[in-house]
Amino acid sequence: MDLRRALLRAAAARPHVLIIGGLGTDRLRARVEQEVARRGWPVASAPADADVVVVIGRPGPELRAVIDGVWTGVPAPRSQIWITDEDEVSSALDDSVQELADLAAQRAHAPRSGLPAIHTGVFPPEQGHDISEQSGHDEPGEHGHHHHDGGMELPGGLAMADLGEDRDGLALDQLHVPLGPVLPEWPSGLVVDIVLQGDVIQEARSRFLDDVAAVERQPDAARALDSAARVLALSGWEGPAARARGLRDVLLFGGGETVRILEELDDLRRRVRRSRLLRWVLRSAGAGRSEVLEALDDKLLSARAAVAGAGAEAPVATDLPSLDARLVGVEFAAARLIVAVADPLPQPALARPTDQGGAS
Amino acid sequence: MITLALFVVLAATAIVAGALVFRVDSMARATFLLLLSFLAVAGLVLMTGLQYLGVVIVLMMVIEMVVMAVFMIMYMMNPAGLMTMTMFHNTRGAVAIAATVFVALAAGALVVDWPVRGGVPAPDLTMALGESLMSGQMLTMMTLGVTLFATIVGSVVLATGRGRYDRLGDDLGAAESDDRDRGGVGR
Amino acid sequence: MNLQAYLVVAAALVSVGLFGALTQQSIVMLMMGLELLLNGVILGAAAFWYFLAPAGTEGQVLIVIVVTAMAIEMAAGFAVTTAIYRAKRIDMTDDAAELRG
Amino acid sequence: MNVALPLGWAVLLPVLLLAVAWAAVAADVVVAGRAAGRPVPWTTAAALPGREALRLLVGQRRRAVAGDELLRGVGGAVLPIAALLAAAVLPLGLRPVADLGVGIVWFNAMEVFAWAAVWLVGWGANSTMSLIGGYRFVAQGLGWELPHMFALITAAIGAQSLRVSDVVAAQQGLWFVVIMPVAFVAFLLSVAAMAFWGPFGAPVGRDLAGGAAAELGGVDRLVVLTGRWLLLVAAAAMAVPLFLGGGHGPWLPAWAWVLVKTLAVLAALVGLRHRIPTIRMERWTEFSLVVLTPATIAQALVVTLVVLGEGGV
Repeated sequence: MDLRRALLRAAAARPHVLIIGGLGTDRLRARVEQEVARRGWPVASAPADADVVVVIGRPGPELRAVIDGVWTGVPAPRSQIWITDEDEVSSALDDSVQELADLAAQRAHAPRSGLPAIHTGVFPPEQGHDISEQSGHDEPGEHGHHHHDGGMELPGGLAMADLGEDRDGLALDQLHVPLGPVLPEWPSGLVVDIVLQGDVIQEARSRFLDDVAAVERQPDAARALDSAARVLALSGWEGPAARARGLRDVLLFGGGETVRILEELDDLRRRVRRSRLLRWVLRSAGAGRSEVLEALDDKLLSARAAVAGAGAEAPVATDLPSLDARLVGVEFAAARLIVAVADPLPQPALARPTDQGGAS
Repeated sequence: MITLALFVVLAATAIVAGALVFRVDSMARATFLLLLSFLAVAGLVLMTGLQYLGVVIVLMMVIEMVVMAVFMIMYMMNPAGLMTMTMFHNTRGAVAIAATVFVALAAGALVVDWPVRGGVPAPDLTMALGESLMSGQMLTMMTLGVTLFATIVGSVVLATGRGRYDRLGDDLGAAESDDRDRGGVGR
Repeated sequence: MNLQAYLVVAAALVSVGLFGALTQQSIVMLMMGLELLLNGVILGAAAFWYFLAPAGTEGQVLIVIVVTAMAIEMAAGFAVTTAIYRAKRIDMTDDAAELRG
Repeated sequence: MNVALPLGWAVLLPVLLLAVAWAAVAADVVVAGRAAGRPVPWTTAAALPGREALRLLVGQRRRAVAGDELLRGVGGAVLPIAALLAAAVLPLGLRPVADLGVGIVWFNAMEVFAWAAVWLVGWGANSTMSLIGGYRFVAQGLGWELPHMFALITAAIGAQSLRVSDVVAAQQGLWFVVIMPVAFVAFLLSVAAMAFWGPFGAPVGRDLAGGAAAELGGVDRLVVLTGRWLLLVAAAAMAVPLFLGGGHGPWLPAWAWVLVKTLAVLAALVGLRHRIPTIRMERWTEFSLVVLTPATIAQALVVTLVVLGEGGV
């Protein structure tokens, strides 16, 4: 028994952390990410990879349903902590390690009916379908099985794929999947319901979970750096991504001189601009131009201007319909980059109908 | 003794896996059962001392079956076999034909008075095969090469929906193709 | 181990493959039957080479030919399937009536 | 001639590979920390592979809803086994565990099992992300396989043998990397690609939430991740007998040279990894088929002419 305790404690020393937050939790998320990085803990890529689920802010009903679904997919030993204030971050993370190493607590947590189930994607199908089809007028917790027209129900409650023309003129299977809100390098609270064929997106409809009326806005520089870090991480440049995040944290929580920040920003920008490989990977259709790379450079530039105190214009926030339009016909990896670059904000002025049918 | 046991195991695997290919519902399982059958036959070929050919069969069949799985799933309803469905036609006639063929072949194998073994294998079989293909069997090799090349060209022409004239204009003069996603080089 | 044992196994593989090729409705599954049939041919060729004429290389060359034939069969088969599917959204042999002799 | 090591080495081989993989993971952590501006102390990094393994061993496994547990399990298990079987023809010093006459083809055939393995793991989980990951690996595989084969063949042509120990023996005077640099570079690229690692990590990419491995928990995840590192180590170690003179070298015994050179190749790969972004499938396949394949064929032709000129065959 003592051996098991010792093993559990050793295994809990460096947990993988999955951070889930709704719209408007970016500052708190940054604080948690900073603390997690300071401890040298990795950020989990998916529920299966997570030990600690950190829920930040006060999730609304829709997000809460998602969190429940994610939680069922996290393998024991596991711990769930809720953080609503920046001061709690450190102590809450300490508590989670305690809980992970606590044999009795883990026994109580473990699902009784065998192993935790894997659902399609990182997003459980029941909730995914409920939300995608009925968002706005369905009470959370009431999970019926709703499926898209033309889909057949299969054992396991999954919808069967329907057919559609692909871009080479072949009629192939299409899947209806929601992307987000629990994905690595993904804007908080965003969900994009996509029709996916192979790894090409045929249709997209994006929305924010739990439409929050008043959104706390990050300083522009921090927001731009956050988005840049996402793009860099998705391009597989983890090192520069971590540096961008570090700069964001310094901007938000202090701890660095302006001169140093400017130096580091310039250095980062230089690396991004100089990398021919990055240009090759990111270039899009059109004369060697790369929209993603240009947007990335713009973000770093605007962050620099904001830090330097020059009156930089605020970056133009993409609205959801134009994001949807840009996602159609794009391959999956490119779509992830587009979302990361777009970094959409809810547009209170544009009343978007949220109670339409599914993405199909 | 060990040889016999190995032979029985490999032979049984080859036949059973081969038969199960047409029994399972899941396309993925069917494809990889076929691969198992190939691997068992590769093992039997290796037992006859044909190292190079045995290993090449393994190499080729793994790739071929993975590619096959991709196509299977692309073109089939019910790829995961979640719904049971029968995909057979004229089963009875086929059973009769297959059984007849088996009886005829097996009877032939058992009844025919095979000649005695003539000669011994070359010390380096791979070298012997290579030399044969590059001298006496040169014509075979050339034919295979040309046929393979023709197959590559033919299958690309058949399968592609958008050729270079669609991408680059009738005179191939466009500075840039109108592809949605760019490749790594060229237009 | 003797020639007869190898040949019986090869015959079994050929007839199972034949059964598959004759019964399957899907073109892709039909090709799997053909592959299994050729699998039997490979085994037969190896057996003949080893038990009857190990001094020569004809058996080995035959295996090379069969393996190549499998690759060609698969490439051509999938190309034809793709072409038919593009035109008619058919992947069943029964539906492709114009391929009937 | 057959110069295989005694059978006991077959037991030692996995231990050796795991030890080198351990070192590679630790080095990767250190380099990643430096790239991120948060240096990780050596002591922490050295213990990290064990700690992660323990975490996954303690962790719970997960089952797939309507997935194919059997295929997923088979796929996961095949990965480390294929790596070990591929490593069987590696000369540890001047002699491999299994000195096959067709060692180079054997090595290639075993690596190719990774295609099936990754695809099966991606397929079996019944998850969109996993499946995309599996397909990405197949697309990537179609890209690297041809240059990889030509690189292997070039080394075989240089030595006029498919036996790995003969290839080593042929490099007593001159390392093959000198006369076949293109093949060497193509080989190194395909090493990373076959282990879906570093710039070729798209099949288990972050954009796919872990891709083919997205739904794996506990031991399943450990087996797949270990298999991936073993593949990388086995393939990187193969660059030594094929291009870097194997165990030949002054002062040190052969086994030490093999170890030093293997670690050097791995260090180069790990060092480069954090400077290079993830390469996307559509870019890589076209580059690989249009540029790399002809380049490696030309390389093979040049080496053939050199061998013929020296009166070989």
